[in-house]
Amino acid sequence: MKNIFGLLISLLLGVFIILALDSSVSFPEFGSAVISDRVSDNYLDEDNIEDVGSANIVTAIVVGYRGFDTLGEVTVLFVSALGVALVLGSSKKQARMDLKFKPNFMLRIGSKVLFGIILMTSIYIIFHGHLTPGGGFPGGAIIASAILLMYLADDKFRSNVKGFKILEGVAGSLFVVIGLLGLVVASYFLQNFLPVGTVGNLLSAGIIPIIYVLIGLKVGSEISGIVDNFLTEEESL
Amino acid sequence: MSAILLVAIPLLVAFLSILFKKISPYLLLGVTLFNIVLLLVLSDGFVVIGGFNQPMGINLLLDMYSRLGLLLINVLVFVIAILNLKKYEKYSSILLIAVAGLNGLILTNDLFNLFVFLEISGIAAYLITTSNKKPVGTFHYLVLGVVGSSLFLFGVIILYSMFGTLNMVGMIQEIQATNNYKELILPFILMFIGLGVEAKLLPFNSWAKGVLGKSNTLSGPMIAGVYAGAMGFVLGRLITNLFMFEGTLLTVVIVILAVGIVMGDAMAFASNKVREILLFSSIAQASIVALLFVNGVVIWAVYLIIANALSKTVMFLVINKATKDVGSDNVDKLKGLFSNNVVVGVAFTLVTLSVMGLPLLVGFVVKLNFLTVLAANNQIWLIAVILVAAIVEGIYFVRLLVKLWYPDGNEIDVKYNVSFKVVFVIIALALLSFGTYSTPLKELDNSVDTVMEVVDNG
Amino acid sequence: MTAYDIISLIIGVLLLVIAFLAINSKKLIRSVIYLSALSMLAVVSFVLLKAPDVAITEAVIGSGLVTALFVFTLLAIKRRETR
Amino acid sequence: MIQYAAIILFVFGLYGLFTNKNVIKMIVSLNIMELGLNIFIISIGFVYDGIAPIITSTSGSGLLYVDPLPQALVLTAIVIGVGTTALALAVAKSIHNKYNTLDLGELEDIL
Repeated sequence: MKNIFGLLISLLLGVFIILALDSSVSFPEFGSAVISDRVSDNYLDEDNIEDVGSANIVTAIVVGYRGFDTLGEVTVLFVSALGVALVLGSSKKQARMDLKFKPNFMLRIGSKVLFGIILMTSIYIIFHGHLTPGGGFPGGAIIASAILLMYLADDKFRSNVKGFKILEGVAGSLFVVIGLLGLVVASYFLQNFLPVGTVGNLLSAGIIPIIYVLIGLKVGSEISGIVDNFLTEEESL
Repeated sequence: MSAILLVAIPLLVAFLSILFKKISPYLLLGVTLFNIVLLLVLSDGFVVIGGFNQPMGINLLLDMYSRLGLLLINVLVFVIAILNLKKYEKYSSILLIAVAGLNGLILTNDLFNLFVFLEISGIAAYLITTSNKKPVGTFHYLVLGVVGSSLFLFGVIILYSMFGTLNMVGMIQEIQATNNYKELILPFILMFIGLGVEAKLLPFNSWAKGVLGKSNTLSGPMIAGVYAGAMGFVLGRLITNLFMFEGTLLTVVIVILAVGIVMGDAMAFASNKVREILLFSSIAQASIVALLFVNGVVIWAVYLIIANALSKTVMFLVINKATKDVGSDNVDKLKGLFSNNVVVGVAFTLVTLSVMGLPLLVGFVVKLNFLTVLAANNQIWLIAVILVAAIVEGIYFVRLLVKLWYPDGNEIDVKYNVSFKVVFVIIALALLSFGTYSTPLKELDNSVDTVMEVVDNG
Repeated sequence: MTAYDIISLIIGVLLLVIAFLAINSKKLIRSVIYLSALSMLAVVSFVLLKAPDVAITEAVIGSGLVTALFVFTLLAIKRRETR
Repeated sequence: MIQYAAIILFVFGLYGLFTNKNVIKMIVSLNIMELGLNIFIISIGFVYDGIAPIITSTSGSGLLYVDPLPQALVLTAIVIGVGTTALALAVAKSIHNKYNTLDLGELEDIL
């Protein structure tokens, strides 16, 4: 009874929001947004695309125009990885959680082959982030899923957690350092101080691919660290 | 030198601090000191990031208003970090992130960037509360915090789709050009509720009991002092510049806030646990701050935020230390706490009297001035609510002080370090001198509304 | 009504139905699986809305890794309960 | 159509959050809410007959693109969502470690 009541109330709230948005003159109807009235018109402007040098405009925004947001977002992931380790891990030594199944030979070898292929895919996705859909975030997450595969296929597998920590710290620091270099070499934080090259080439867009590689490494190591934390527990148990 | 360093340096050091765990507490102290020095030398103005001018890129704004907020945050974090240097080493990286997040929150001039910093400082806050070892309280806080920031993002996105920009200055200009108030009710109320979660306003402040009611010397002052101060500044910026509460909406918001004041003080009156008294009192104070901003009394609201953040930091530090040593925060168990610790007792009493608003202390000056302004605005029933709340507040604080001073047969043994005592005395003296010497803040009066000036002059 | 509208109508209805199931199913693991399916449907809607970057990210993170984290949590909890 | 579904999805998330007492279900509801919000954000940038905002060699000038900014914002929002979900799950695990239950309703009696 309480359930249905809550459902009705929430549906009412939803309908209220929809009606309020529909009756609003300024709020564009679905599918008929006028991009030329928005900031995004500048991002789609051809001169600006030449200036930034990234063929994928979403990447241009994520790493270029709004790179500061991305720094913040990497920080969110960093602090939550730190937090997961703080909440789950204690001072005692950690061991693998017993998954109650023994992987056979085929599974172990096969997953190692797959691991290589997945890792290659992720590298491709990261390096082409400024040309095609993809980039640092999905690429980093794919790295993490490759590590996850290793964890699932082998019940003794423990990745080098310490290495992840170092990678995470170094990649994050390099991101900020590149931003500070922009402040020193050019005049603004996170400014592109490298030549942009031709739009559409692999080596183009200045610092965007470099930052995306760092983001990929950082996201990959952080999520792998989180996965490790969830799959281990205190040895004494 | 650019204001971006206030965010970039703490982030850089935080990333490095997981590589050098041993020295991370000292890194934290160094960074906050660096920020304080930087704040004293930086010049006002917009800071462009990435070389993209508004509206394309993100920019930050440093003015008198944000400078005050930043100074408050960095000084308080420095103090809290010194006092917890040995005990909560593990939390240094998280405190560094919290500093970066709160600095960015106050500096930023971009609404989506504000959301990102809200999340950063929010997650840091959830982690700080894990030091309480009360996972249920942390979980409540986390869930409500995520709901709040989602509602805030919802509002921001609706505004973006209406006006096509995320920059605050640009947004205000567009809103003034359109001048259609009715359409803005939904996004504004969503954003206001979203920020209200962190700022402990009704209706989503139920997390405060689980978090602050079980707090320790790290989480109590951080959440009730630093975070409350920072959220007050952010809320003030948005309320005075962006939100246009008019007509019915204004009435609704004022009623909600007034109910928040009354509820907070009533709950504090009914409680017999010291920490709960303090937290309910800070809920009431947060509502008063928001109420002042809604009524356009910016200067005294700023004054009140600073006084509150300072006094709540001292109060939570004193009480949480005592609670830890005694093992209970029941008022009767803590009877006679100050009979052996006279210095701490005097400082605590001064701070409490300042919150109550007795003459000679900063609370009195603030209260007198904002009541005068409200009277000039003909807000009679609002004055009545605040006065009644103040009387209730006076009663429960005096009752608390009397119990804490007179042992009445209760023997307790709580030792405060010299560093604790020094901090308490300095803050109490600061509150005293603020109360008697208020000229520097008179100058502030002119320089608070930089955003509005920029909006008008382009 | 174009084909596009019909597809988006179907996706929209499916989103709501699965969300309702995820919220109201009795077993926790089912709830998690429904969430994963919901995430996959969101990927489809992102593609429909011409957002390939977001679709890739959501496919990897939303329906892959987050589901894995949920399942690991449930596994650990179940192991504690059987002991 | 998808826009309406997204708003209702957001509200469903809120509904699940306030009617469920189970910690895991609450986190699932949070995720549903965030999904709804993400779809809503993308939908406000959608234009009928628009194409994805990627410049290719075949694309000339005068093409209609969808709004790229909301997509960039959602990329950020998704990653933030993972962070909070992971943290929430870790806290849920520690709740279970401490009280041997996931039901907040049962916990109210203990606390």
